[in-house]
Amino acid sequence: MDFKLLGLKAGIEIHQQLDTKEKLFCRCPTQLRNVDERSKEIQRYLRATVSEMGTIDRAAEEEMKQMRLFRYYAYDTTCLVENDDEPPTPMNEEALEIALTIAKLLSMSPINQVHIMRKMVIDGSNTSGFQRTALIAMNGIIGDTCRIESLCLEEEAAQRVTDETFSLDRLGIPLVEITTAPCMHTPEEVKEVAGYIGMILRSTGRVKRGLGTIRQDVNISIREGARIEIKGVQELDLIPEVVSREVQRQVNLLAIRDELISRGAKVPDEGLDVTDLFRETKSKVLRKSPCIIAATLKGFGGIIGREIQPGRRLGSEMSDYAKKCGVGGIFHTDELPAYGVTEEEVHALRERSAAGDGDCVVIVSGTREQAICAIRQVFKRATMAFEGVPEETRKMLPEGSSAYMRPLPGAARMYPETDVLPIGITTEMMEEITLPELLTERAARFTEELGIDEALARQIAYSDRLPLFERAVEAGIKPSLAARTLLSTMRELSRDGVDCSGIPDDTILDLLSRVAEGTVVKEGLPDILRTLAGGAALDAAVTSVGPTFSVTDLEEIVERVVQERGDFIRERGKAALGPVMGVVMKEVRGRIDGQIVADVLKRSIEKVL
Amino acid sequence: MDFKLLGLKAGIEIHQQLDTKEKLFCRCPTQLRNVDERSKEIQRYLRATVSEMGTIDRAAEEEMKQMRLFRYYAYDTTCLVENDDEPPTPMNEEALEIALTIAKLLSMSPINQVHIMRKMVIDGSNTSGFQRTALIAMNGIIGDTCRIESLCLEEEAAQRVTDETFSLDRLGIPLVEITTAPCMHTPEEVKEVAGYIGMILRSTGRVKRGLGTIRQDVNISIREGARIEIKGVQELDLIPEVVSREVQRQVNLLAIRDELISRGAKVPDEGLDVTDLFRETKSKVLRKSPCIIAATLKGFGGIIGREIQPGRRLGSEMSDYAKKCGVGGIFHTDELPAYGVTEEEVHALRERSAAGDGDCVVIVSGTREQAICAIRQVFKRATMAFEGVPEETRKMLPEGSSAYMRPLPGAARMYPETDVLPIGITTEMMEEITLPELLTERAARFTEELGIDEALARQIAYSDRLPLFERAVEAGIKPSLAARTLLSTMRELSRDGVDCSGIPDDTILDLLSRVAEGTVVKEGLPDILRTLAGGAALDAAVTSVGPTFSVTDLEEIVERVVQERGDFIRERGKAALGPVMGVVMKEVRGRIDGQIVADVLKRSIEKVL
Amino acid sequence: MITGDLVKCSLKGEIIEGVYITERDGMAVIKLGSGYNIGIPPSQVEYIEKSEQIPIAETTVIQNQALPELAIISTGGTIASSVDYRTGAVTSRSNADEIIRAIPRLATIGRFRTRQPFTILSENMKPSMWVDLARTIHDEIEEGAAGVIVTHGTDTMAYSASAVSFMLDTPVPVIFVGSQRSADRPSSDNAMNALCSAAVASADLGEVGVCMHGTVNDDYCAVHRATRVRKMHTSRRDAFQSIGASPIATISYPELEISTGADAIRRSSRELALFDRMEERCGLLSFYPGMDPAILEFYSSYRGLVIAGTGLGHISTMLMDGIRECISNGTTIIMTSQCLHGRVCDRVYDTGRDLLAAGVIEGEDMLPETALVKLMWVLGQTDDQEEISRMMKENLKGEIQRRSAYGL
Amino acid sequence: MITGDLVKCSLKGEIIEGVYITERDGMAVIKLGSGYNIGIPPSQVEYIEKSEQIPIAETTVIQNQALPELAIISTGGTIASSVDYRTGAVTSRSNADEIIRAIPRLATIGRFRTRQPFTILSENMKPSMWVDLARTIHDEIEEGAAGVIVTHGTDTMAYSASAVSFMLDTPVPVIFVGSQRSADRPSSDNAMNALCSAAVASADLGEVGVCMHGTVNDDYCAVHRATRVRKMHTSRRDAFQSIGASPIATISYPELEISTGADAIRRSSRELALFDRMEERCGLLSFYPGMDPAILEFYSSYRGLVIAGTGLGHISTMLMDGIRECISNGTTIIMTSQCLHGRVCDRVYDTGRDLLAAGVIEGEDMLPETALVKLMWVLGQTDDQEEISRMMKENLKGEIQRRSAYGL
Repeated sequence: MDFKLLGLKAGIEIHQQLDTKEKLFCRCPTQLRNVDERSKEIQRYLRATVSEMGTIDRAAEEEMKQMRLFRYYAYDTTCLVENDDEPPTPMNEEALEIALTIAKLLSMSPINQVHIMRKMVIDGSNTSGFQRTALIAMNGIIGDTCRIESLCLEEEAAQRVTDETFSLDRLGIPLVEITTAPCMHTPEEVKEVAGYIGMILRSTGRVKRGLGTIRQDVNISIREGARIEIKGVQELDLIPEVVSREVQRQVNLLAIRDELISRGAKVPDEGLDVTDLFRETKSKVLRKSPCIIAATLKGFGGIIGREIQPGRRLGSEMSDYAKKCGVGGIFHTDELPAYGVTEEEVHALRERSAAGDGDCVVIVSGTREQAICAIRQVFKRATMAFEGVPEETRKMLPEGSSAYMRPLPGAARMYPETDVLPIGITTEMMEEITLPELLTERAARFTEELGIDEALARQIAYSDRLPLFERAVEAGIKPSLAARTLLSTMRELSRDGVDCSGIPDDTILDLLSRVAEGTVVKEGLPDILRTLAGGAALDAAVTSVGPTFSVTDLEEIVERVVQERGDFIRERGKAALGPVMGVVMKEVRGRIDGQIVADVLKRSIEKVL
Repeated sequence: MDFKLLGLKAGIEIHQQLDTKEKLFCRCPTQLRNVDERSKEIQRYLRATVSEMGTIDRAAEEEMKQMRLFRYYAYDTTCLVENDDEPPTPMNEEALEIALTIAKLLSMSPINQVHIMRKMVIDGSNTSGFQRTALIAMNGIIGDTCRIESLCLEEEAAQRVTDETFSLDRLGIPLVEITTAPCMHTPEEVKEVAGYIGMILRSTGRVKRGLGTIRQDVNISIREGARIEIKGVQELDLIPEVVSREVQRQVNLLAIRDELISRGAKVPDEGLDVTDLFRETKSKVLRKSPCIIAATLKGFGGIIGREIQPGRRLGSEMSDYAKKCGVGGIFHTDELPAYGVTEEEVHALRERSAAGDGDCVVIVSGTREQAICAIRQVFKRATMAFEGVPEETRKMLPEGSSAYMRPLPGAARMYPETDVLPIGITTEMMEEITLPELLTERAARFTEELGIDEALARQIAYSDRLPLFERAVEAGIKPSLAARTLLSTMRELSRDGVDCSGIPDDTILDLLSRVAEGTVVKEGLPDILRTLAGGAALDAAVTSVGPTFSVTDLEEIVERVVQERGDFIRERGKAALGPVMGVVMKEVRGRIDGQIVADVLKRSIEKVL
Repeated sequence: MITGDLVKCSLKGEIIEGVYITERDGMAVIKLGSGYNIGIPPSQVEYIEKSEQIPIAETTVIQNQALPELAIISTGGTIASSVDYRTGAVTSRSNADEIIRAIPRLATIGRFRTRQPFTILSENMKPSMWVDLARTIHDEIEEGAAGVIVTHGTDTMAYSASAVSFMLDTPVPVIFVGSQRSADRPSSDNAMNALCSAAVASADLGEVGVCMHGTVNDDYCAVHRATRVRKMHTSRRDAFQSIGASPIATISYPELEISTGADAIRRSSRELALFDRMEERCGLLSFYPGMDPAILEFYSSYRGLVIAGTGLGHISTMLMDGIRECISNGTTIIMTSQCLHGRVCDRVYDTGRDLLAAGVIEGEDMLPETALVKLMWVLGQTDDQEEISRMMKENLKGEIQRRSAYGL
Repeated sequence: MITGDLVKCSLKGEIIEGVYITERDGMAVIKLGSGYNIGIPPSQVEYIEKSEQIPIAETTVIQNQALPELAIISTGGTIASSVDYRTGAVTSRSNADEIIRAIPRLATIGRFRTRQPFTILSENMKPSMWVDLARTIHDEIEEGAAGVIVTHGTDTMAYSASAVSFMLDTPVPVIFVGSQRSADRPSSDNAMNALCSAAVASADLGEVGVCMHGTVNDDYCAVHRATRVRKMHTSRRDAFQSIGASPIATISYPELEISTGADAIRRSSRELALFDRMEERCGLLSFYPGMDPAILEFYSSYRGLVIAGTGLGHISTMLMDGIRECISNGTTIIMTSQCLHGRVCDRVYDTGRDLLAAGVIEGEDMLPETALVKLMWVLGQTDDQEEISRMMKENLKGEIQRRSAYGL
């Protein structure tokens, strides 16, 4: 695809959790918990509130189609603020300072007086029904052509455990949201910008690392298309695929639009109860359903079943809309007979619905209330098809396609957080911020000062273990040993399914120091790390891998081996070193440095010769 | 026995619950509850407190030998006062007024200023560890020779459910305690005085009736004997037996005293651990016991096993004392071999204990602590045997003998209740009290005014149903019908195992009114009452026994019977009345008055003749 | 510039459009198109034009005439408030249509008429307003309301409910309701509390109660007897608690099933009557160690004073002279306990006996706040010292419990 | 006649002997042989002779020198009192032998020495006595006590414990203990409370606590942090409750096994230090509707005033001028809540924001009584307004919790 020709415009929003001591609007630690550790539960309903304009935000309204009881897990590390049972504290100053640091790194202009807002979110992920967020800075620059529109400081939402159950440990962790202008024009460009911003964030050394701590949302539109926000793109490498699939989707939707218009397609006003048609069907879902409603979409024949993105059809979009009413999805004649629905039943359905050849009949099933709600949603989405691409918030599916979540939220869902006073940002505050060394600069410095090659230096600078690497170097450990252990060794172990992330930094530092002191040989590191990852203490791990092995111990073995193979050595001379070395290493591998073995063996062979 | 010769002096204490709306020191109803209705439990220890004199009351000390955790059942009709978690209210004025009425009936002098005292009781029956009691009046007269010493107003103790568990419903119900001087000299006299006081109490119409609401304690001593208080004599008729058995006990104990002295008997200082002797015994109790201690009581041979009262030996007394330490009782050689202890074991025991022929060896078993405590208690009681009769509080056993409870309490256990202010009793208060008609006077009045014979009148006047009888008479029901129903009919039903006590007064009154109105015949009363006792409603009970039966109904039956037996009647003439009456009655018994049947039948026969 | 004006402002050269909201701490607050508010120096803001006024779309409200008529009396508070999404300003919904539009399910419970005697923050409530409120409620009942709902700020709701309870003999439920979390938030307790209060206002009850969340969950509301309820938490939804008593009813949510306690007073048990005199010159004094006895001089001209003493109802003997002085000046003094739970008993210790001797009246197990309200009311009814004492010691509206139940 | 004289009195002609006890309300109180007291007109009482004085039999008390040395500081209260069984007068046991004789099991826990700085009813406690008490405790710890037990009347025990907590940095447990039911009754909680307090005084703890029954059962005692505890019932054994916090320890009874909370401060965590200046001119004012603003004039000369406001920390706007006046006169004003539970937050409503603007300091989740004691102490430490404000907002001795845990 020629993205420039299609008029691709893409922007990204990056959400990055900050590594503060306390949460953004309470004093709880920013610590994630295992749900088994929960100490209490609370249960609440949420209801959209009507704005002064007499309207309910369309995103909120969408979530309200069912009255849902949300359940929240509370911990001894959460408090009444997460429970929405106590007013928030003033905004965490540490978080604000980190946000301002990032803003400064991005050359943004801070807002003189920061106002904390409530963004209405009633999907249950916020006990209050809103997320607190504040615009901190605007107008940053990235690269030559791209602009950062805004940097907001927000509270993280609660983690969803199951459908209606959330865990309160994550709620309230500070988050910066960095939004770029739609200034990218190719999928690759999007990935680059995202990577660069990520590097900036990690350069502060004060952001959370690890799974789920950074999330990218991508905004995409093409000419004649519409702005689509795709949420939850966690891996940088997937970004280009997501972008190009969305472009593809918009292109296809625009084609469908044109075709519908040219066909004179029509969306009906009402559905038709066809429950009786499926009394005896082999489709379990339909047979058990208290109510089945059908509707004929004139001129939609073949279009609803048309693929618009790998694995996604126009029908999938309609299905997503219908699901908001609590139904499982929709059936339509573009895909029937199937799922236990027979040819005869389809025929009866088409007949009853007075559907012509170019028409498509959609059916929905559930309680009467659900079915009516669902068919209306189908009509709504079908109507939108005449417009082309509806503005939507979508969620990324595993392979890079996306599904509908809710309409793009409007400004109506944003109103002031009256419980928190505004904060003035002064020029002095900004001036006092010392900027951290960027990771790119740091990588260059590693190459220069520590003599590590560029690729490894970059890896180290970007790695989660960077602080540990710097501590190790400071403690006098050879940079190459530290870098290799923290990167290659651990990555290799990880490929073997050994997760070293749980090993405390202090333990690793201690282990590396022992290698430096010679009490542990570096060849033993993989096995020791493997044991540590299994939960062992350092001393135990070191011992289990093999007793410490002195040069004297080695000399004994070498002497024995050399004596046993005296003839061979005398026969081969110095060339015997290689083969004999293999024999010795078989016994001592992982317990002593190979270089030492070579030295000792060499001397021993020389004595024999 | 010649009680006068033996110098019998007896007095009684009568404890009578008052029928007040609220309790004596709180505002809970004086309502007994089923333990299943309990709503809460509380658990407490009690400890004897040391008086200013540095002594613990001996009765309290006795109860303290074990640290016991008491459990109390609380109800929605009890409160924090019963829980000993709130100070008492001022004394219930209604209860005081009843007490003063009784005092006035007994010609007693009221105390000018009544002081509420705390009587220490740590057997668990009072949550506070004391019973609140106040001396209200002194010096009354009963009959010609007997004096009432005192009238106290007390709170009832909690009811014991099991050993250490008590029910708080009864705690705090007001109680009058009337104590006579020891002015009775024969067992019969004691019964008479008790009966008379009971009559006085019931004359007020404001005392509780029914099981456990009145309790007699009897004080008995003979010359050279000692004052013994026997608690819990509930039936008046048992009093003479209790008194004479106690006299017998004291006579026998005095004889034992003389014999011990003449034998030069001796109580040892210490016991001997003989646990090893019973390692293999067939006595389960002993074999399982962690510690067995024996002691030789020199010169006690044959005496410990001697009967001092039907079913009671000196050994029983020792056993009662020992049980205070938590052991099950004692064994002694006067009764061994027995209970699985063999001849050989007894021999070994006597040998080990160096017991001579005239000696008795006592053994106790339990934990070491219990056994030491128990053997000391045995020594204590054995030493008392040299003094004759120890002053004791005893409890009555079912047949009239008694068992040791605790020493007679001293004055040390009485100290002021500082939470309740003293109450002044003025002359005006006494004058304002209108005395109720005595039951004896009332019986006489019933005979005179209502024409009921003396025996029945007395029965009615003393009966629990007296208030109902008076209401019935007032409602115009024939006194003889009311009296017969409430006494004879119900007593006969009671013999058949039908308990009418649960039938509400109003129901009975309604039933009697129906008899008076003729809609129910008095012959139907037993069956109707039986049905009512089973829980039926009145209308249902009346219907179930038989439909209401009019004279017209009767006349039809009579006519039929007379026609059928026309020949017989004509043959016999008027003498046929009796046999034919029998035939009719078979059909209508219990449904219509026999007199009416006779009248109708007579007329019908006359017509035939 | 006024609220709503379209403006443009420059931020480091970049021009941004927005809506002018207000000025705060010297900054102009502008709402951007994204919905965010920012505060920037007024000098950087430039007026463009008036904003378009979008008329508020209001759905028509139809009330079901078959349902019981309930009166909603609003006095302010967050329960029926709504927020201006642009300015954050909170306004009060006070007419029936507005309330039903906010909480549509109300229309399935009753038909509503509304009154608004005043609108205040509840911390500004005064005894004279209690009188106005009681009269308004009385009028509504007289005019046939099957139940009355009083929306009230939670801060002093218990005081007001208690005052109405003394002033008014009611045959119908009079239910005070508030919310602890503002009505503008999706998690507000206002809808559930309002629905439960409407349900109970049409139920078989005949007394004054406070209806609020029973737990922190949206599972049921509790109706507390007005004279036994106290706000026991600054912010939790279940802040209102019956002290030393059980709630008189609970209402499950969302089912709205009512379960009434055994000692609840039923509908039509009492004849409607109003006794609306309150003596305002009454005070409440919480004793603490080191309290200056001179404070009593301040109250010596008062007609009544409730003391929240320590423990069973004690104060320092240093205050005894002042107490005697007050009483001899005609001040009625009631002793309650700052423990809140349990009963005052001044017969146990000397200090207490001295207080009784001085003429202090034991407040039994009355809450100090309830005792204050009751004293104002009693002193409004009679001048006779014996009658005052008798009435203060007697249980009039559930404020005194003769027995201290265990387990509450 | 004096107490103890043998007398005879005539009751309607009958002559009765007894012991003269005292005179009460014009009557002579006589103890009869049966133990009953009666009151009769003095004219009917005739002196016979002096009673024999029976010397008090005292068992010798031997203390186990191997056990930790614990100091018992008695200040009065019912915990260590004994009653004169004749007169009913209550006297205080204050020396170690007397205490051990009353509760023998104490001797198995520690060896004891005793101090008695004063003996008062706790309602008569004054800040100056807190200072004496803190000094006495300090001296005992300095002289090597492994733990200190302070016996105290329950009425103001929480205030005193809180005051000592601020004045004293202690490396050892300082345990306040009292009893709710008088020591003369077999059911008294004194023995269990005393045993538990001795057990915890020798345990691994290094702060000031209050040790009382944890429930109404004799099953365990709870040790509450001095600054978070409040007497919440007039008479129940478990009257003392930690508010918004868990107890720092529990002690099972009769086993005396100690279980310590995670956030308890351990022995030797702090160096012994005493800061014994308290500013007495501080007051505590509980707001109520209709409160006369003139009351603030009384406090305007005070150095500090704690207000127990409504809800999140509000008072009527009528009082705002008075508040501003006080503050401009140099009075430090702390806002707490009469709700007792939960945190003050004056940023949510206008009233609160006005208070903050006037210079009122939010008391976070401090109990009003603790805030008063803390304010007295803080004003005793510094005159600097910023420092005062900082110290009042900072958690010094557990009086402020930065987080409001759910479930307490």
